[in-house]
Amino acid sequence: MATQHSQSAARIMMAPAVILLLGWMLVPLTMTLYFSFKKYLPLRGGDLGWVGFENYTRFVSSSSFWPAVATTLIIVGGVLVITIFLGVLLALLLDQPMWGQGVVRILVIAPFFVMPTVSGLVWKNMFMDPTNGFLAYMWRAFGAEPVQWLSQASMPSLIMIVSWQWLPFATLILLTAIQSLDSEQIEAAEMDGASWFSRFRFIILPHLSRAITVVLLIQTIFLLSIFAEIFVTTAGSFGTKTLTYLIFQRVLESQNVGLGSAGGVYAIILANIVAAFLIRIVGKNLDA
Amino acid sequence: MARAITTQRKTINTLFAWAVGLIIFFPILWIFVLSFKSEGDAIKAPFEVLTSAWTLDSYATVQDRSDYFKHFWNSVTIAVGSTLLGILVAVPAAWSMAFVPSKRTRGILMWMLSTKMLPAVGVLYPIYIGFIKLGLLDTRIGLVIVLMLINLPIIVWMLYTYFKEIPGEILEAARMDGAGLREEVMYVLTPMAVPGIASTLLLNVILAWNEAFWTLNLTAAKAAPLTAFIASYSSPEGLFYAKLSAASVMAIAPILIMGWFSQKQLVRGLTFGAVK
Amino acid sequence: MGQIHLKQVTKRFGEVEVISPLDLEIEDGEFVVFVGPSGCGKSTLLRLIAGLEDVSGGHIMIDGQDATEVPPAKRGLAMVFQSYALYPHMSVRKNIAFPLRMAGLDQAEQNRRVEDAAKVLNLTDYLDRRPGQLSGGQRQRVAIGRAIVREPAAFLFDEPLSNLDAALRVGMRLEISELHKRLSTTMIYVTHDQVEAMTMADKIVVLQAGVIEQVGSPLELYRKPRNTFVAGFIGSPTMNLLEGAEAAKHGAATIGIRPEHITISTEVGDWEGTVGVSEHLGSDTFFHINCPAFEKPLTVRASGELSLKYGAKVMLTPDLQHLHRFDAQGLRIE
Amino acid sequence: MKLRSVLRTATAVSLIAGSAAYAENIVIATVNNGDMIRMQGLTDDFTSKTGHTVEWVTLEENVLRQRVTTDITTKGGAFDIMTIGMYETPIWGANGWLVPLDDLSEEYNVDDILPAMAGGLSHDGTLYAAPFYGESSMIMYRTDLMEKAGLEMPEAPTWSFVREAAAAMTDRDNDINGICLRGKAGWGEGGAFITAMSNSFGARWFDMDWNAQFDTQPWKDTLEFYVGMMNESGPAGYATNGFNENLSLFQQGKCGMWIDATVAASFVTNPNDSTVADSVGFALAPDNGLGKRSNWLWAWALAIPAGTQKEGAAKEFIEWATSTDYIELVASKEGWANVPPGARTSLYENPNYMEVPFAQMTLDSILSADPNNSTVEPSPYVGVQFAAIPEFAGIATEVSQEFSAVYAGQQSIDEALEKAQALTNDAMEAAGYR
Repeated sequence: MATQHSQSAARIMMAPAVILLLGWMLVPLTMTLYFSFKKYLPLRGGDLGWVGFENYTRFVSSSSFWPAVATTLIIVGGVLVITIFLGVLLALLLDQPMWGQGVVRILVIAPFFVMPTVSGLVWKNMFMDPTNGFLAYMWRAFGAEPVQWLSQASMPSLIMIVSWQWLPFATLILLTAIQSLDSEQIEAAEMDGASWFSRFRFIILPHLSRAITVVLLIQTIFLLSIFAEIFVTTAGSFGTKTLTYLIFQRVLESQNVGLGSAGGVYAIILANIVAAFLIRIVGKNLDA
Repeated sequence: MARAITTQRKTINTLFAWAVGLIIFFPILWIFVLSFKSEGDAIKAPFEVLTSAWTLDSYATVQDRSDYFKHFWNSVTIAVGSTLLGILVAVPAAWSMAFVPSKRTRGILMWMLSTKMLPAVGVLYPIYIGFIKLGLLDTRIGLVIVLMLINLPIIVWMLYTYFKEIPGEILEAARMDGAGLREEVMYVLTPMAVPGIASTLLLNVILAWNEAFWTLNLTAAKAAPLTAFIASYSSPEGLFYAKLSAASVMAIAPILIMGWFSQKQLVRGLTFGAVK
Repeated sequence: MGQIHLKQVTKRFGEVEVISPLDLEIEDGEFVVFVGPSGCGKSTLLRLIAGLEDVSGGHIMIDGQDATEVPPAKRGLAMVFQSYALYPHMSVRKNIAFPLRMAGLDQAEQNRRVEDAAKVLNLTDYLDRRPGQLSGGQRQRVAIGRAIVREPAAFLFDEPLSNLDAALRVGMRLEISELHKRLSTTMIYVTHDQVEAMTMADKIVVLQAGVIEQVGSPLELYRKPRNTFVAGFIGSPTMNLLEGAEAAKHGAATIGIRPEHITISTEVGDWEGTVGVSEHLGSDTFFHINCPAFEKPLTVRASGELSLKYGAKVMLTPDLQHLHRFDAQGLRIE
Repeated sequence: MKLRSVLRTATAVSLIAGSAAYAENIVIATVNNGDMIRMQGLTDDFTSKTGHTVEWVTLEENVLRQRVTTDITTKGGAFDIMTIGMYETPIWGANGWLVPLDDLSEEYNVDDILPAMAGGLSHDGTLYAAPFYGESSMIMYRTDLMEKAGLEMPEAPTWSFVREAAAAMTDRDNDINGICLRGKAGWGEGGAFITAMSNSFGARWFDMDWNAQFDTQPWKDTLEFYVGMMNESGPAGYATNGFNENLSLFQQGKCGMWIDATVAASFVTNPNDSTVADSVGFALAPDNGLGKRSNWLWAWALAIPAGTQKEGAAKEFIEWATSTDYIELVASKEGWANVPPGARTSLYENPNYMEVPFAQMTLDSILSADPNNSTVEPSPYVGVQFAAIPEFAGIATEVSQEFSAVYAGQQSIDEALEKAQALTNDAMEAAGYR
């Protein structure tokens, strides 16, 4: 299918995108690496010389490091599990015949359009506030003590907020996938005497695997660098400090660019480990 | 194909789905309600909130205090500009990956996606300094470039999956019919990919519209979009629920309305061609 | 004009040689069919001629000019694809006019040619529809229309009928033959269906594994297959190829006898056998006869009237005039 | 040195002279507090007087701090005026990043600025930022509830009295908490409060060799007292309450006492916003008999980043916004209770202002805070509720996060102090102090 001519044309056409992204990756990456070996304190005059691996050892030995890695993975994992699980259920539900399906779909996808800062602020203040929040009033209406969401159930709350934002994404992809399933397959399985659950388990779920893969991959990319939601809700307290947030604290709050850059390198390593892991599990499903 | 469904079953489905839909939508609905309340009423118990007086005061205050339209136009320019620029760069790249695939295609795609995993905050200082040197600080063009780069991997990937759905034979037919590369892309490939390009456009406008880190940190007065506008209403002194609600509604409404009107295209876009 | 000569044309994909050095001469106005099992390289050969693939070696001459390096659009050829490759976003009219538009013809001339082609192909009523609104046969005709309007030196067809149902296929087959007669332009046609090859071709090129097995008119191939592959490939039902003692009797490693060249009788004959499955087509009946002398059952053609019970004993007599003999390498012994 | 300052003055003068002819457009970054928003609304007055126009970048406090710090350290020049506090000003001034405000006009009357404020906004005796408003902290309490509890608030209470009164005022059934205090993580939120409180308990952040002091008894006492009192009489979820959350609780009548910024007094006594406006009393922040009160000192101030092209116009703006004229302008429009407090001596000599119920107590509170001598035992740092070193914001935020986790019941006081000790020493080491 390819002639020599089109192959060289292809290379030329790919060049702008590849060069731009290469620049966008290499320039910051080199800078990050450069800073990570420096004592660089902007508030003390900036570059204070080379320090070898000191920033790296300091960053890892900080008591916040491993909890931050764990928090990152828990948030990513938690949101993935919730959005995929609820997404499948929601997609199955929306696939049923009903009145006003279009409107329901509009309602369900709406959270995806809300900017992360707004959704963080709205959940924190209007819903999870233990005094004036909507949920507090609900709890009180039933005679219960309002939950102090962001302090006493900080991680579940955060995961809930982020899941709310990403559930529409998962639902839409899974819904489209379900709708593309050949109804004859389901009917055949029904004729074969498969129960509702077996039909789901052996026909629908395998059919969804590629869509689930896409959800996994895209969400992981976005969730690993999640920031705004934490910044406006807990600001990293109550055990919600992710690796990204820890780097933010080192760079902007403590004004230690060298230390933060070393953290950045660790974050890149973590992201690549997660990505490699992901590609191993899901790669087969993606004929990219 | 579809079998007859009893009305009873359909009613149950409908009730259930609407209930779930409303629960998911509720937070947005609620800030919409709160935005029409006075600050004092906005913190009352939900039922009292509903029965209290409705007012446009919060919107008036917000409009009075900050130039909404300046932020709005900055958001529009930045979101649309970065998306269009991204598509301009991505179309040729996605074209060549889809129709002239090589062994490296998959690797290049994965690498492109992996650039999205770089933690932004780690490189704020170098980028900020670069922006100062290039005179891009607090300019819309600077943000257009940065957001284009951030979203480029997604744009390339989405376009790639759409292009791959276009049968290669059609492009060969065009070639046989005398179309050069330019005509091929212009008259055949692009029109056929219009639905795909449209959904790519939509999704990336949304992503760019909602991007908060760079848009906040690389702007000041001139290029600040709605994300910065929101940052002036979060937790000030005193009661702020109504004002925050009004500001939030103003910040998300444009993109929400756009999203709703273009729902069909977007759904296609969100699937990344994962499902046919 | 449409004379195409291939000289030592070779195609490799990496290490794999899909077309071995190959010579072929196609004369102006000929209807040439490339036939062979799937994967034999027939489509690749067509695409090499079209210019959609680069040759790895050799030359392609079109009307005496070396066209090896000429881009597809400049070769003056038109192609009809297996999937029709219609532009889904254009109306039928625009589809057909597309090559003319690319050639920069003025609007009036474009319209005239499109109308003409539509009349020939019975598409006049559909000109303003989109391809998605047409039936398979209509789409096929649009694809052909798009090829005709260019008035090309030669038409290339890549399995154009494989997506149509059986009845339509026969109809379209006739239409294409009819078209060829009327335009008398060179046509190169790729198919894996030997019936299409036999019914349409002036010249058949049988390919296997990137090598030309035989070139000739349908009847030449039918009468004198050059080897067992061609013998088995051309003709329907396929020729009975027999080995062993019976072949040795005729001084060959393999003998071939077509089903229509065997007489079946309940009383006398050279070979004895029992009736297996019989296929009644009305005009003809095909019997599958199990003979103890041969490993495989023989296929025999009889008149439509004959009816034999499953398991009945029959005697077969081959028509020795039409017996084909092949040596141990599978080559024909004259 | 001398030559340079002469030159600098010369340029500044010429800039001012030039700016009279050219109308400039200046960009001001500010925090979204009520007083600043009011200033934003009055910009037209400035424009009509000087011809200069103003573009506002109003941001939430944390975003603002992040934004202006990035800009100042990279010399970005995105802003012509930045709103910063007492913490940043001396550090940035020392680095030469701010334009010294040593040539303000005669009628501006620099000497009128409260000495405590001027001191906190200067480095080596040079003023680098002009206070827009200044604050200390004090007790705001409900006179009606105090009466109901049968107690009387002294002018200068002790912590043990406060704890006792809080317990007496608490009425959980009616949703009344005896005391509301900041517990929210963040150095400027709960971090500021607990640091100021710890001063009165004899604690300090660092000893004279910059060693962290969280392993000392006074810190443990501070936290135990705080947590004990809050559990007895504080609101639910106080671990996430900051200034704003407590303000709204108090305005809704859900707090008996609230110890926080003096500027809050105008909000809680404003009948438009507050349901308890006419029953609020004021007292000095408590002490613990060790000679230090637990009130802080802070100012939101306007500073000009060095390198701006519009120094002249920026100075004109600062002179306008922090002048006595501005105070009078606000007073004429919004009443004396709403003028920016705590910046100028003359304000507290104005009989109109002194009629405002919290005026005297605000002044007394401000005067009783001494940034240079804030701890019982000697400390190497300047600042009451902070230590004016660049690393402090980062460290204190992390420390306050550990404390907030205690308030939320997620870890013990000992655990938190241990972690705070380790991370503080670690950060100080990284910064090269130890």
